Amino acid sequence: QDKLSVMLDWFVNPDHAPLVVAQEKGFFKDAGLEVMLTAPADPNDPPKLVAAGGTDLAVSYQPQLILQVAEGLPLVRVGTLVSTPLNSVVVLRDGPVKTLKDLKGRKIGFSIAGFEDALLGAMLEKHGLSLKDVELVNVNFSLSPSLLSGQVDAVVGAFRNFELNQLEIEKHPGRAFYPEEEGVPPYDELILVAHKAKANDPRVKRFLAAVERATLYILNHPEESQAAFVKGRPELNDELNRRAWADTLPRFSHSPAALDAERYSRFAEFLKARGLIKEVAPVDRYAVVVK
Amino acid sequence: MRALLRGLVTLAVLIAGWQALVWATGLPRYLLPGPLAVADAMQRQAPLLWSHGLTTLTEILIGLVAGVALGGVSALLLARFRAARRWLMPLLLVSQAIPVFALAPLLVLWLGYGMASKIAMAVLVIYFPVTTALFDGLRRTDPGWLDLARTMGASPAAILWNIRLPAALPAFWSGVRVAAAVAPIGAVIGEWVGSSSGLGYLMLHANARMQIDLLFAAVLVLGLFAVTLYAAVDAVARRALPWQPDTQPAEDANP
Amino acid sequence: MRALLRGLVTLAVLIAGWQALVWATGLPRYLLPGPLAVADAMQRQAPLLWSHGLTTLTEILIGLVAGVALGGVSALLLARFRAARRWLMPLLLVSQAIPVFALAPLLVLWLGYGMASKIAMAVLVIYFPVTTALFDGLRRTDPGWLDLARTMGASPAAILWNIRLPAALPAFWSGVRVAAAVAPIGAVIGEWVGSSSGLGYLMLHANARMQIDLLFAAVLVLGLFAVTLYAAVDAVARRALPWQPDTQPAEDANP
Amino acid sequence: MLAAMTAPMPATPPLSVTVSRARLTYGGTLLFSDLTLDLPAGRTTCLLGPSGVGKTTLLRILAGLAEPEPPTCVTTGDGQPLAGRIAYMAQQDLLLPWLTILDNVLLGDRLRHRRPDSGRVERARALLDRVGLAGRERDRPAALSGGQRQRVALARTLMEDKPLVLMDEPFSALDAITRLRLQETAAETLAGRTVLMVTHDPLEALRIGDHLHVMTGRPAVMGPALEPSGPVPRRVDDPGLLALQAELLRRLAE
Amino acid sequence: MLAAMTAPMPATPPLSVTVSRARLTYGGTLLFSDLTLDLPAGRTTCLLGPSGVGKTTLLRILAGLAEPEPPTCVTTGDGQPLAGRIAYMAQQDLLLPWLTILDNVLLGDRLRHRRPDSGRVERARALLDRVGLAGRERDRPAALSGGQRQRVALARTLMEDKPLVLMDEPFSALDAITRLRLQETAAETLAGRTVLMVTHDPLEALRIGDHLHVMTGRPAVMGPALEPSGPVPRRVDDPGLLALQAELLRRLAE
Ligand SMILES: Nc1ncnc2c1ncn2[C@@H]1O[C@H](COP(=O)(O)OP(=O)(O)OP(=O)(O)O)[C@@H](O)[C@H]1O
Ligand SMILES: Nc1ncnc2c1ncn2[C@@H]1O[C@H](COP(=O)(O)OP(=O)(O)OP(=O)(O)O)[C@@H](O)[C@H]1O
Ligand SMILES: [Mg+2]
Ligand SMILES: [Mg+2]
Repeated sequence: QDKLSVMLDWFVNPDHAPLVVAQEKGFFKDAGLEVMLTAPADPNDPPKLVAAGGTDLAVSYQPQLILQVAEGLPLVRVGTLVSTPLNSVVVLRDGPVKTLKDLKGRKIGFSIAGFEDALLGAMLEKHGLSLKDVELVNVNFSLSPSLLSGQVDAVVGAFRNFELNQLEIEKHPGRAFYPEEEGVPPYDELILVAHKAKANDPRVKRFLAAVERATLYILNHPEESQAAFVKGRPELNDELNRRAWADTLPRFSHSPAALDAERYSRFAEFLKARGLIKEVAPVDRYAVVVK
Repeated sequence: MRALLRGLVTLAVLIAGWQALVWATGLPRYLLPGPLAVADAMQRQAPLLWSHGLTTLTEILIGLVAGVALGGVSALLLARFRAARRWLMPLLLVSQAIPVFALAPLLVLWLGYGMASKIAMAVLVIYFPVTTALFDGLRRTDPGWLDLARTMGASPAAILWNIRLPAALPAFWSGVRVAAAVAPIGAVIGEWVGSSSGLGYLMLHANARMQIDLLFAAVLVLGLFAVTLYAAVDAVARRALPWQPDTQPAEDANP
Repeated sequence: MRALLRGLVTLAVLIAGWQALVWATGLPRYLLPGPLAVADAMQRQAPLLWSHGLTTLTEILIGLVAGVALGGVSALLLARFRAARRWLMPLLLVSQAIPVFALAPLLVLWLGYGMASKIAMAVLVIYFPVTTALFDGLRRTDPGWLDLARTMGASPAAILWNIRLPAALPAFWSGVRVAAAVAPIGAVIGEWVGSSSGLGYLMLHANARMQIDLLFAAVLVLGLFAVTLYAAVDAVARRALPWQPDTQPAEDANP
Repeated sequence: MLAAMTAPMPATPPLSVTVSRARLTYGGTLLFSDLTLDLPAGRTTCLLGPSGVGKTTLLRILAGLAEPEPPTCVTTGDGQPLAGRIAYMAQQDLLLPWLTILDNVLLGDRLRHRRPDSGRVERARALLDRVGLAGRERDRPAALSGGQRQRVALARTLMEDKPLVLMDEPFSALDAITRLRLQETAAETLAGRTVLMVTHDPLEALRIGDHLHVMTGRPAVMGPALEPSGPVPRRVDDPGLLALQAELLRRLAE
Repeated sequence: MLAAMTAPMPATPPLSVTVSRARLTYGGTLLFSDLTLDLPAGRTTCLLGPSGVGKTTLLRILAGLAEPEPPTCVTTGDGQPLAGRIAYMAQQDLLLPWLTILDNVLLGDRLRHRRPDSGRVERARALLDRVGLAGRERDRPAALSGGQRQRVALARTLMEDKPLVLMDEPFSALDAITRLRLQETAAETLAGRTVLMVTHDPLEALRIGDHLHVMTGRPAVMGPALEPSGPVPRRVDDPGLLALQAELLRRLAE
């Protein structure tokens, strides 16, 4: 049994289903791995810890990876967990905002992730607005409450599988605007990153195989996997998580180890155009298919 | 017995006030749940609260002991050595101004994900009030006693130990009282540093999932820790300072 | 002049120590940047740091004044009215144990995303050390003075105002010193909760973008605030208590 | 000068006070029981006794500062309670270090929410002058010698216009000459008031006391009053007084 | 009993000390300048003077606690510095409230890192017995009367085996009888040591002093020594002493 430490991007939630199910169902063990999953409180920490050798793998996000690599962190993407964007701009459905155009002059809450201005800027420009036409407020942990309480008119950084359900449960259904439909190139929301030097670590290959197996298992046996997911985590067994589970299922990458290099370079070009990075590095510097 | 009864009445009034606030402001459940909802969550999730609470309590207690010890030693060093005053003091001040997330990866890297990093954060929070309180106390010794000790040929260390320290103990305990009240939040902040158990973890978790009733249930447990700890420290302080009269007048006017 | 020089030397040694730490641990730039990198970031981003720093400084100063005032008044109420001791004290303790993010949505709801909510956070952080320190001081008056005042026919209010309060001022200033050191982090916590400017905002931003040198530059500015504020409060305290001798011996052994 | 200083006659007629059947135990030790002391109206009573016998405790009972046990009973000539009609000078000077000397003398006024008017300030200054501290009004107590501190405490006590004055060794830290002068000052200022003074100096008691009691033993008993004749302050070289001094010393030594 | 109490003869020969040309100003006021005082080896010198003249200040200069100005000079008979060879009893009792009475008496040993052995503890108990506090060893200072506190401070000073003993009004809070007894105790215990005692009581000075100085005026001057004859403690009804007392009072009144 080889040990492997994996740091999640945030507390355990349905986005991590393949990892948790693989753990609970013993797929990792079958692959000869003893995996330790830990959760940080700050999603920015795991990549740093991977880079510093504090953990073997981390769950992170494609846009952040590009920013981090530009800042010199020795990271590479080795796998994909969720292969569509989850991020979205959310407003209340019965609120005044019907289209992105209506955001003019309004307050938009965000939880600082580092690239929301790029994302929002692109979405607004498609509708003839710019970042100057809105007021951005950091609301940190309180995306839904700030929207529900009318403190802000829209939030960016809300996950379509999560915050939308949250709002619906609170009887104030939301309306999502999807970045990939509003001028932002599609990207992988959740990816697995490793230290550059460890990209070809044989454990990683086995790990990815186990994740792939778990993903397919979830697709085939949604009920059993749900049960495995909440086993020992009673706090995850509530209405919201059940709904999020259902909405997340179709978004898991069916072949976690596969890489669409073209998609990565397209997004990097986008970030460069938005001024977040100075130059576009070749994709093979920061995203690999594990051999 | 009467103290217990009074405590219960206090509690009842606080809860009633809380319920009144909920009614008066008409705040929705996901912003401020009422006491009933929280009580329900508490009861439903009792085992969860219990197991996470135990983790946090352990961290709090270890953090408190370590923080008070470290703070006490620091204050003594500051009082004893000019060099410490010059080099340690600014460091100590800056340490108070560093936000967690700047330190979190470092702590995790050095101390791992276990309890050590959480205790370290708790210690960091507790450390300063204790150090300042004791150091300020050590700086305020009756000059007459110091003169007496000097004529008796006492070394600075002996004076510190036998005169300045006992004389500063009331101030020290005042600092420990503050420490006891902030220790719970110290441990919770520590749990932000990457953890998979503890009330801080539970809270972040509940918050992220809008299980606000569970969040408040955890807050309540934490508040209980703070009150109990404070009361315990207060009792110990009174016992430790029999020569220091509490001159708070017992009789009282009505407000 | 010599104090300034000494301060500069202190600073130089601290920076050298920091650089040594970086070298010794071999930590990469994105975990712990060296002083040079941070100085560079500071210089490059000076206007940014300046404008965000100004916001935070304003919050800190208003928070400090309001927190100290509120803490002072609370302690006086606690000392004066038994009812306050019964009802206010537990509330006060629990308030210390409630993590920010449980309160944040409420605070933001009531106070908006402007400065008010950050000042409220700073006040919340400052409030308790000041209250406890002053209240503890008020409970430790020389019984002889109280007896004297009683024979003079003084009302409890007059005793509190003329005897107990002045006698508790050294303890009060000790609490204010703690408050000055923790006020910056109070304001930063407020900025995490919701903001669009301030050093806390800048830090979150820099952290998310992995501009760790900028993050540490902001931490440094914050540390500078803490040190300056502490020194200022210390100076004011000395001036405010001319009758309270600082008996810290000037001469000192070498460690 | 003297005219300004002679105390305004107390607004109320002189007050007689009696503490009777006083009983007090400290942690199991019976300090006294069934102790009775009469303070005749408008006269000065001096209390002597060995150190630790309970003089201060008795004074504190009168001042309402100690909790005596039943059947202790403090009665006044006019039947009104004593609270608020006492000036008390304790054995320690109890100066407030943050107030100037003048403000320390005016403390009573401050504590009773009365802004001292210029007349009161004038009186305080005059009293400070009488106790030999003119020109030190703005100093802090820390700058005074032990005897000077005691004199400030004396001035503060004399500032209080109260019918009953309790003084615990008010001159103990003063040299012989200053002591004689201040005995006179006190006697003048307090004329017409009921005074109880604890002292260790038999001659002092004989000089300014009308009734002298010696308290001895454990549990303590109160000796019968000695009453030197003649107006106070008496001359100490009077042979009658010297005889009384011998008697006092004999009682003390019992 | 007496045998146990008589102090072990000081290990070192008696020490003479001289403070010469002493000068000190407090905030612009010249307290004294060119003041000289001789403390003959093994004798008791008494210092009298009006309150506030500077007696305590002079004691503090000798004890190394005050910073005199040049050309002040303190010289000893053996040429060694005084530091560490002094026992100092201040005007306030300075008992530590958190220590028991016995521990207060043993404070010097504690402060010098010497664990008091049973001999020292025995001596402390015997001293407490001599000052009339037997049985109170385990009490805290807060439970003592003013005079009892002063007696503990005296016992603490007598515990220190030092060649130079400085005492500032050591008996001021004691009644006449206790005072006489303790004067004898002190005189016995301190026999052979160099003692400087400040007192306000001329008779006390005459009873146990070998050299009596009166310090008066501002700036203060030191009067010439009066030297009563006969071994201490002297009987106070000696007519020669009474004449000297009159002389002392005359000098004080100057
Ligand atoms: N708080 C206390 N606890 C226990 N005993 C006490 C307390 N206060 C005083 N005593 C004891 O009561 C006795 C009387 O004390 P008190 O102060 O009245 O004496 P006193 O006659 O004034 O003596 P002195 O002349 O020394 O001032 C003393 O023996 C003292 O030890
Ligand atoms: N810290 C100080 N600042 C200013 N003046 C001071 C200070 N300490 C003492 N003095 C003054 O110095 C003078 C001498 O004081 P000292 O205590 O030596 O008097 P003393 O002779 O011992 O008097 P007493 O018999 O009253 O104790 C006094 O007038 C006093 O006011
Ligand atoms: Mg007494
Ligand atoms: Mg003196």
